[in-house]
Amino acid sequence: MSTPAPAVPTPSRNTQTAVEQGHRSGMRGRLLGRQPGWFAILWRNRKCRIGLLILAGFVLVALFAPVLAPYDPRSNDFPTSLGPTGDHWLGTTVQGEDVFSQLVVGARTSLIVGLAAGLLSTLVGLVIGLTAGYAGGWVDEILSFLINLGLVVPALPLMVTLAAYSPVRGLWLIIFVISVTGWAYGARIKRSQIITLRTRDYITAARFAGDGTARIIAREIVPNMTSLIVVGFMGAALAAIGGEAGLAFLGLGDPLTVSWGTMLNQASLGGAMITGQWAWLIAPGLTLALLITSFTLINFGIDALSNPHLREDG
Amino acid sequence: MAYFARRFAFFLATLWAAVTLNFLIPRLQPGDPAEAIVSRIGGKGQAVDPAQLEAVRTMLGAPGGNLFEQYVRYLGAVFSGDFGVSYSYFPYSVTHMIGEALPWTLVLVGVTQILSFVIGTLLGTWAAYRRNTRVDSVITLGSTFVGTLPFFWIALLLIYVFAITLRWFPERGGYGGGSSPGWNWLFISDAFQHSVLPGLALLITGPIGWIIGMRNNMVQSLGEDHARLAVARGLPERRIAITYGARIAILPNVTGFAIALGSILGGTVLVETVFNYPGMGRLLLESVSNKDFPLMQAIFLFTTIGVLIANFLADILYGFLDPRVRKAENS
Amino acid sequence: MTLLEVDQLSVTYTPRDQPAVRAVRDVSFTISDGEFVGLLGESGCGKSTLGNALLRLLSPPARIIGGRVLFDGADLATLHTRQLRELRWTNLSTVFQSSMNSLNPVIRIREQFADTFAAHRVTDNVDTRAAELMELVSLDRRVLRAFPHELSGGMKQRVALALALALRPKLVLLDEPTTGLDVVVQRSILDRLAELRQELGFAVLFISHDLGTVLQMADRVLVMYAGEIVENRPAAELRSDPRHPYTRGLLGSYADPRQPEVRITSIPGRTPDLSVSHPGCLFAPRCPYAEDACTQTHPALLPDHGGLVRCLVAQADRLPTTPPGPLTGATVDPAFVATGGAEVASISPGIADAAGTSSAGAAGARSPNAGSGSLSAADTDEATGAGETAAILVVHDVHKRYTTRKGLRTNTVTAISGVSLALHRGRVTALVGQSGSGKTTIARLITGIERPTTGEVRFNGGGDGDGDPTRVDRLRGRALRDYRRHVQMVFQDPFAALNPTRTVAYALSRPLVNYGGLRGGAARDRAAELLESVGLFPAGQFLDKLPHQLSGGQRQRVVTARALAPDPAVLIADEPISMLDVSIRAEILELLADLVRTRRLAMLYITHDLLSARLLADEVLVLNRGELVESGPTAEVIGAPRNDYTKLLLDSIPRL
Amino acid sequence: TGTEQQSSGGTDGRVAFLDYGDFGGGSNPQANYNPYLDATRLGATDYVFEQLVVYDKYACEAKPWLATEYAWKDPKTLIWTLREGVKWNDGKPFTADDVVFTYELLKQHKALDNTGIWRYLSAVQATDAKTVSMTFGEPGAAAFTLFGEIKIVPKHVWSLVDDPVTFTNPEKPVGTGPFTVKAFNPQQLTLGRNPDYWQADKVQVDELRFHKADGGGQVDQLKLSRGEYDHNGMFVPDIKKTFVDRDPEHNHYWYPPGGSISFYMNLTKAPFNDTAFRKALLTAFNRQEIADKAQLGYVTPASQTALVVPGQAAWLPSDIPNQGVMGFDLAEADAALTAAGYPKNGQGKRLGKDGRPIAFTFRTPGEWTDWVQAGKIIVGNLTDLGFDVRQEGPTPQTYEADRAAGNYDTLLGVHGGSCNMFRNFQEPLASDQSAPIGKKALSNFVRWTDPRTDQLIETLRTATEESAQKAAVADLTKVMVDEVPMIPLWYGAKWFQYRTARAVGWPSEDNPYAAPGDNLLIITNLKPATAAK
Ligand SMILES: Nc1ncnc2c1ncn2[C@@H]1O[C@H](COP(=O)(O)OP(=O)(O)OP(=O)(O)O)[C@@H](O)[C@H]1O
Ligand SMILES: Nc1ncnc2c1ncn2[C@@H]1O[C@H](COP(=O)(O)OP(=O)(O)OP(=O)(O)O)[C@@H](O)[C@H]1O
Ligand SMILES: [Mg+2]
Ligand SMILES: [Mg+2]
Repeated sequence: MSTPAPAVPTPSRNTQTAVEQGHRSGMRGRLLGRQPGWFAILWRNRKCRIGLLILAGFVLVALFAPVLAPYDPRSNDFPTSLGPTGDHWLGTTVQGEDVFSQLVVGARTSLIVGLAAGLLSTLVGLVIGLTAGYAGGWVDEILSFLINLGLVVPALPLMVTLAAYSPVRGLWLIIFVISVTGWAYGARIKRSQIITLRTRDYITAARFAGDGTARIIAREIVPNMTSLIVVGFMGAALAAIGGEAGLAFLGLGDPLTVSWGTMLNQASLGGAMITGQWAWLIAPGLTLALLITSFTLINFGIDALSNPHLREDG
Repeated sequence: MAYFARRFAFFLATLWAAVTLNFLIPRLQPGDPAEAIVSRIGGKGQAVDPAQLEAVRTMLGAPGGNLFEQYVRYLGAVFSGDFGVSYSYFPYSVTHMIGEALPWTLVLVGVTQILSFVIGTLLGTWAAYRRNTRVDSVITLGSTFVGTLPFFWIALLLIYVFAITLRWFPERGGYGGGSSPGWNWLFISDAFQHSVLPGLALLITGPIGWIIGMRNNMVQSLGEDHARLAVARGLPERRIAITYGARIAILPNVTGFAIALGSILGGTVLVETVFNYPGMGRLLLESVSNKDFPLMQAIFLFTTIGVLIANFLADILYGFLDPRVRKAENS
Repeated sequence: MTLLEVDQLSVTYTPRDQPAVRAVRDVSFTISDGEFVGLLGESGCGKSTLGNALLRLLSPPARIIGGRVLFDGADLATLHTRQLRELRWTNLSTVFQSSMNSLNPVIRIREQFADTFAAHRVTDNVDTRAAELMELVSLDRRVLRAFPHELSGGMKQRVALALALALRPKLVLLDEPTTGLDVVVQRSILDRLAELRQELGFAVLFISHDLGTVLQMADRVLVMYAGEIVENRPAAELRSDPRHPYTRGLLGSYADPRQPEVRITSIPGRTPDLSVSHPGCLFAPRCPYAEDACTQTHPALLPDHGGLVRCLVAQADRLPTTPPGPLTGATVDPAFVATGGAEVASISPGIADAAGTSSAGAAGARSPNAGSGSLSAADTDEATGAGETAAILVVHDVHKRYTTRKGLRTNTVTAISGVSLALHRGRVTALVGQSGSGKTTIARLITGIERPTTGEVRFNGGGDGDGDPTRVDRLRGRALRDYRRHVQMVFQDPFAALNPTRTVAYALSRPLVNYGGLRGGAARDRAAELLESVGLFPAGQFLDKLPHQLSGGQRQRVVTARALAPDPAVLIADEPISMLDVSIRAEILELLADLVRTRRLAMLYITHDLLSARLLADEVLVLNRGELVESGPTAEVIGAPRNDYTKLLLDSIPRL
Repeated sequence: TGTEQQSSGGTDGRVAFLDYGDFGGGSNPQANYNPYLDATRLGATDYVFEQLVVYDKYACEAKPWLATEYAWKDPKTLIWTLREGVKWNDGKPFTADDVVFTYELLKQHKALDNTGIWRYLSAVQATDAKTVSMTFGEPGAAAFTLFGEIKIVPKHVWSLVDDPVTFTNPEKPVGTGPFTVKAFNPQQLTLGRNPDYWQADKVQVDELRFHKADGGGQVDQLKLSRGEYDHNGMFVPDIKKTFVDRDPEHNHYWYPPGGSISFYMNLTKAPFNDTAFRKALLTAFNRQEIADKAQLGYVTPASQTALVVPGQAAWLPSDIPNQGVMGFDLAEADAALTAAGYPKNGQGKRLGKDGRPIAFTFRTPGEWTDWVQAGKIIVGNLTDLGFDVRQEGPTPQTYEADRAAGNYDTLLGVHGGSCNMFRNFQEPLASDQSAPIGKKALSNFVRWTDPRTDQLIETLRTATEESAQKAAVADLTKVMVDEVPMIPLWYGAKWFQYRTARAVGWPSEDNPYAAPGDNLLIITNLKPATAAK
């Protein structure tokens, strides 16, 4: 059973490390069932492993985008509407920008959107779900109503409408809009989870031990929802990445940002189909699919962490 | 009964919230509807003539009175189906425009949604029935991969391949210029031809969610004791798969399906945009890019109400389908 | 004639993430036509797995790795699916462990019968036939029109039983068919089962860990331990002359509370890890009679004293003989006591822990409250003595009504009406009653989780002990927190009462930090002391463990330690042993008794298990539908019940 | 492609039909032939209704149309002589009553008066059946282009309409024009030749088919490049490759310049309030690169004079070099800035008069990608000069609101380009079009307030003689060059693609008889391709 060891145990701290290690492996074991470390489980699942590798690739590309991109993605010093050439692997845009550089830098945008919107909507969902589930009573009634409202309000039209009402168009707007439309599902799941957790004896016991509500939520409840939160985060991030691309494709994105969605939008407007610039049109779509696929694949593993039914599926 | 009463109360409350939000959002927005209309009428870059502005404002019956009075008037108007005049289709009313776009969306998206659900449920059932076999892997993995392809991108490719290169189907629009909308065979076949590609685009990605959901639910319910007992009782495999697996597994999908059906009203912005399909989605996007607030609001309200009604009906249906629900609600 | 023959059957679980578990090992036995065979064993010993293997219902990762199952001469393992399907239910039917989930929730009961008939081409009219079956299990035929969720647990279980008998099978496999049901309901179903068997004459394999029931109902008993059959013997002989040390241990942990003398013991240690191979006897580490050979040689199941037993010592006839009549105090196998097992009735402060380490087992410190016949007098003495000291907590004429909203209508449930009781320091008051009688509600009222609709809960122990009593029913916020410094609760389910993500040290330090003002190291030291005081030592070994690394008994002790951390004056223990195996129960009971004595706690012991009430309590209150129907000193109430309801409760206990 | 021969089979050797591009009305067009509802009417109104004069918007020349002549009786009175023999397409004769009715209609329904002609007019009367006189409150010549091109509607139809503002005129709109509405569905609008048209002989096309476009998306570009349109007016990326090269013999385009797109500085803020500073920036922008890169080479750099050259070159004063188009010379700009008191510091930062580095923002609507691209070049140039410039891309609404209220440092704006010289200068420069910061300015967004400019504009407004107008315009161009209220960078292009496979006679660079959009002029000049050969 491979438990990822805490970084570099120094000999002098050996005993303590051992304890810590035991403790952590316990934590992980719990979190994921009676299992070896979470990473090991994810890694052993073949789908998930592939997903992790792809994602790692994207993260690296995004991190080193400035180094990897051969040119400034917005520099339009090149001949326009080129097909793939040695200098421009995926050709140039109608404005003479290097498509490959845009693709590389676009990875950054997608990951940032995924991360930020995922975090934001997870956070909002968590706070609202937790409050509703824990407080109960009329607070719950109101928040549940909000959650249900958030669930029935159609997301894309709302995104489009919100994007239209806002005075500025930027990546953060997109992130905001996606979070606003994406929190409800997570909130509902977290609410129902917390409702089952709330009535657990150990929560009542914590109250008998004199702990306050905030502490109970933070220390007793949230740690038990970790896998739920992670799955929720992945789902939200995935939706956000797709959402950003869709909005950008509709022309509701931030044209100053290079993203795969804006690339597709511009490829579509810029006549990539007529000029036969296949690479320009296909590349952003495929990379987008690949990134989303990686998330989906990882989700298989994460689902398996919390749902033993899925674990046997290989 | 209590269950339905509760659902109905929720329905009314949400409806009210949606209508009110719709009232408030544009009012938080700076700017003057009359000005928006004038700048639409006059075209871009034209300096606005104050006299014209005033005339339009009078014509629109620009909002007067305090917020509450406006609100009451607005509620009255909404419930009598009067959403005002569309800026981008002036002088046509919002209701008229929605009436034009709705049938297209209803047919295209409605049919594909239902088909997606049916196909997805069948495939999901099949995968669960043959779980952990090759059929299962092909269905699950295949749909996972296809499901991640960007939707609009598939649409673009479809256009390129089938409309532009092969010229099998028209590349865009809901019908051709030659036919005239109506209940004649020419028009219907024309409209059908036009709907093939957008329908296909929707059908490629549509069933995925249902497949995965159905499969996982069913694997779960087949693992439960009552299904195992059914095996012990010597029931035929098929009967178990249907009554003890699919019959239960489909329940959680019903609400999702209802929401999907309800959101038909909003159209599918991306596909309709790519295919220039004259439905609600494109109307919405257009109203957005033209800042046609009355139209935008109305479409949004429509969509929300659609989902709400569908949701409400689904809840009721669910109450019949799943005897456990009413009980659960009560406790 | 032999109906079922199991020959060297072995089942292994090979989960992806864990080592393979050999859950059933080389099991062989037979069942004859019409025979009632009981299968007894602690939780996790492989009973259900064996049952599923017989039904060919194992699903991955479980797999039969050896052996045969012959039913009526046909090898179940090699039958074709179609043949198997025909054999199922017409010959071999079952009732599962969990009544909650064994019926399809979305179709009516009638359909489930119709299903079964259709599958086996029974041409009778479904309604008539199903109605007959309903009558058979004493259910109204209207039940047929219901959905499963509209039925109570007992009704569902009856339906399951009726379903099992629908095709008049030759063998019915009952896997703990009444677990989770109320004692009274349990009794009635089992009685009905016995009658039906008389009428219909089917054979039964009855799986249970409830020793009393198995002994009462079965013709022959199989005792299972760690996947093996360790003893196979007619029921009567098993009771009078148990040959396997494990069987003896089990018998020692059970007693009939109506007996004038009651004693129980626990089996120390834990069941072995089935994923590693053990060379010797699997029970050897826990066995008081273990010899050197036992750790080397794996015993075979061999004839012995008219049955079969898997024990080297027994086979060599070196077992100490024990007086007959194992179910009274006098018959407790002294061996267990000697090795540090707890003999609860004669309280010893030492508690056997997992490692089998024993503490200063100063036996003989007589319990004031339970046990042998001579105790009834002592009981009364103590009771009167305690009666003179002022009650520390008084519940006076409390009513509790719950209002449930059903949409627009409201519904009122009276959970408690007119209950009064008093708790005294150093005394245990047992609150018994069937499920739903309001026991937990009283606990919640006392601890301030809920407020009574009318009535008072007064607490006299705040501050220095004198001054005005605290009105518990009016406390909120901080005051409630302060109150709980004095009144703590031991939760019913040790698995639910500890946060799976928090260490023992954390759980224990919270009350210390909050009530004791201790910080960091000091809190940790104190936590360690508490652990040792509940018999978990060395404490350092437990402090940093997470709940899942502890056994049920260990968890229960941690929970108890936590409740003791603020040094409370009153302890409310809500069914603290209901989830535990019989062998652990004794251990916990002893701990509780010891605490009451050493700390002069006032304790309210809530249970539906009269045996434990008999062992622990000075006084018993019987609750029925929210009303106290009988109360008095333990021996009197249990020994000579006056109220019908109390009698019913007592009658539900198998008479041996 | 070999499609040239087949389809000129119209009657009498006319072109049977031509395929045109979009016909307006949004994505789901509704029948709307109200010629005054500019944004939502369908393109057909251009061909159904006519006006008194038709401007050639390229050379800014008025051509007599429904009126054969016009004459200023005095600076405040204009007499129109109407054409004889003109009939409405329902057979009724066109008379002076119709003209008067039309102008009165706009007077009563201000909402329809898009160009605000009743700001100038005081009365319109019919002197007889063929003569109409217009009187003005003040000399009216400056507004001629506005009221001369009002579409005339039939009194016998429109007088029966309840509310002309919401009248969509959906059934067989009655007009005097060369075409009538033949069929309409939201995908296609078909116009048929009006055989009774007063100059029917000049209309050589039997049918015009307008096709609903997807707003310049891929499919339309593709159809264009496949030769499926005889004429279209949309943005096409890389037009040479995607259109012309596909059929060089027939595929052509001509993108004449429209209004100027200029660098607007908020003149109420330092350092933009310093003329020397602004002048120094004249050579700071690489206009050619903007034209070539951001605008794909479809446009030309703009003249500092605010006139559209070469079309309006006749209005230029003779002493302006290179028609007022400024070069790009960073060194010169740098020197001029330093001389004006804005030196660079050690780190290469340009310092203001207060000694601190100059930092400001530059805005374009974020959705207008070509402007955003141009903005990049502009910001690059300014950065090279040591300015600290931040580019922002708000929504068009915010951009417009901030521009009107003066809440900006610098941004891009459009002005001029019309045939009305008065408006070309009045709108961006007159102080009555301005407003204090925070209040909405009508069109003088840079807030240029200069008595001399106001006076020149006034002169232009009231001048009836062309020479006087020219003098005033010349002086105004001097203001532009010397005082630099704004810096024009490039001309917006008017998109115009055409094919000569079926019809010839399209306006082009060689034969610029009309600007794109002068539909009546173009349709009366088209000839069948075969006949021309
Ligand atoms: N799916 C599984 N994977 C791995 N091990 C399992 C699985 N199911 C059961 N086991 C193991 O098999 C052993 C026997 O389990 P089984 O359910 O047969 O016990 P039991 O005697 O019926 O217990 P109980 O009285 O609690 O029902 C246990 O040790 C258990 O841990
Ligand atoms: N929160 C509540 N709302 C409504 N009714 C309740 C609530 N809590 C308890 N009841 C009802 O009060 C009665 C007594 O319940 P309680 O939990 O006290 O029984 P109990 O004796 O502890 O039963 P068990 O042995 O099953 O734990 C039951 O009928 C129950 O349905
Ligand atoms: Mg079991
Ligand atoms: Mg209880």
